[in-house]
Amino acid sequence: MTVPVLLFASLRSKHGDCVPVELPAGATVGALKSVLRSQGLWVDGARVAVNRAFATDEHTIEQRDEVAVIPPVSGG
Amino acid sequence: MTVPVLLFASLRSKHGDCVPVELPAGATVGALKSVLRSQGLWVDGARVAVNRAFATDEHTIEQRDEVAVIPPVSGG
Amino acid sequence: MIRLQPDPIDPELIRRSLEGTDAGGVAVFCGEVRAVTGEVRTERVVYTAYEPMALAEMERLAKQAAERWNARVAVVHRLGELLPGDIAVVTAAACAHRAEAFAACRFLIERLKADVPIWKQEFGPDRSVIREGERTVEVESADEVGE
Amino acid sequence: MIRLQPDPIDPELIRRSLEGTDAGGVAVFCGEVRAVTGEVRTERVVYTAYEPMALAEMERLAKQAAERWNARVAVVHRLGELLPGDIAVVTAAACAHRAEAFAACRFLIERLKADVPIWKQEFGPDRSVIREGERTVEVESADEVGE
Repeated sequence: MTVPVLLFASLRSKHGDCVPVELPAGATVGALKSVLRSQGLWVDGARVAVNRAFATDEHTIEQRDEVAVIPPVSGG
Repeated sequence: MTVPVLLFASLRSKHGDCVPVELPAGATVGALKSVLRSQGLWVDGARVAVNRAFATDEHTIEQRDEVAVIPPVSGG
Repeated sequence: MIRLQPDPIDPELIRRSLEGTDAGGVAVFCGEVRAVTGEVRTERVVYTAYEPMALAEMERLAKQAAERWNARVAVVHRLGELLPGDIAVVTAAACAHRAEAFAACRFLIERLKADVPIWKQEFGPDRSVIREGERTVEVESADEVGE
Repeated sequence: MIRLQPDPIDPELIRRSLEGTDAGGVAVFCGEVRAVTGEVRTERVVYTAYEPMALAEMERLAKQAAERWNARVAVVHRLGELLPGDIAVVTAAACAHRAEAFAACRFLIERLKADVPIWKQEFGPDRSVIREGERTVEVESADEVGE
């Protein structure tokens, strides 16, 4: 399945707002992170959000999920 | 010497704004406290202020000092 | 800004008095008159102070906080009659970083409540008490302390 | 009050939104844009957010604080371009007692700075950086993140 992944902060400035990522059906967040790292779409300390909430590595990604890479935040 | 002693809070409501207290010359704050206690002009936890600052028992009171009994405070 | 005032306190005015482009954080504490304390209902309160000493103590605390946390600080207390919901006191601190701002603001209200000679008399439906620290002393008349 | 807003933040409006006669204390924290951080001068900053998630996280933190400290709380963050001295964020908590108000207010700003997906891009005299936690990432163009 192809999952659009939202990017923010330095990843957004380098790679744009959103990139399509190819994943096997039933892939976990952990698997997604491996793919993102191999494509340079990751920064130290980043977390993955699924449907607008931080997700653990074991979380299974569904086709329709809203997926985002959240670099360390700097609000406040 | 006679020293006017300012009163506040429950002491003021019972005994008025200010009472004259007779003290030997060179009396300390500790001696003043004994006199005040014997006259019922004291409450638990009170402190003595001399010239608008809290004073220790060893502090010597001068004729012209502004002396006050400060019951536990309740501002804020 | 160090003040004892009979008129209502404007916390925004106090915050603005601390503004500057070097402060990353401003912490403000507003103490308000509660309608109910424990099981006792309060209809109005009257704050009185040993004014010159209260101001001197407030200045002393402000100086301590300003030096210890490299802060700009404010301490303002209202005197006279207040109703539930009214602001009785504001302490505020502006610092480069938030931890210092919280620490300085907290220090000011804690020390004020311990050392600044101000007293609260509470008027309820059927009695009036003067607070002295944690204890309350019933007073017979409805006369206000020090008025 | 939980908000992300492009317009200037009014801390007094936020404090008023928490008013009530049951709260003895209200703690308010205002985070402001510093002109200088370390040795780096900032001329302007731009805050961007993953807005729907940021709001969801802010709601979650607010709910946690409200339950843990029996508090009424507010969290408001500004987005877009800000200048030094402008208020970027306000957290506030109203509680029966001051210790809880300070704790809840502090919790909100600490958790916001750790978990809410908002980022700051700083523009100085000769460079621009995006902050990611404690680290800065230089960006080549003057383009704003996410615009």
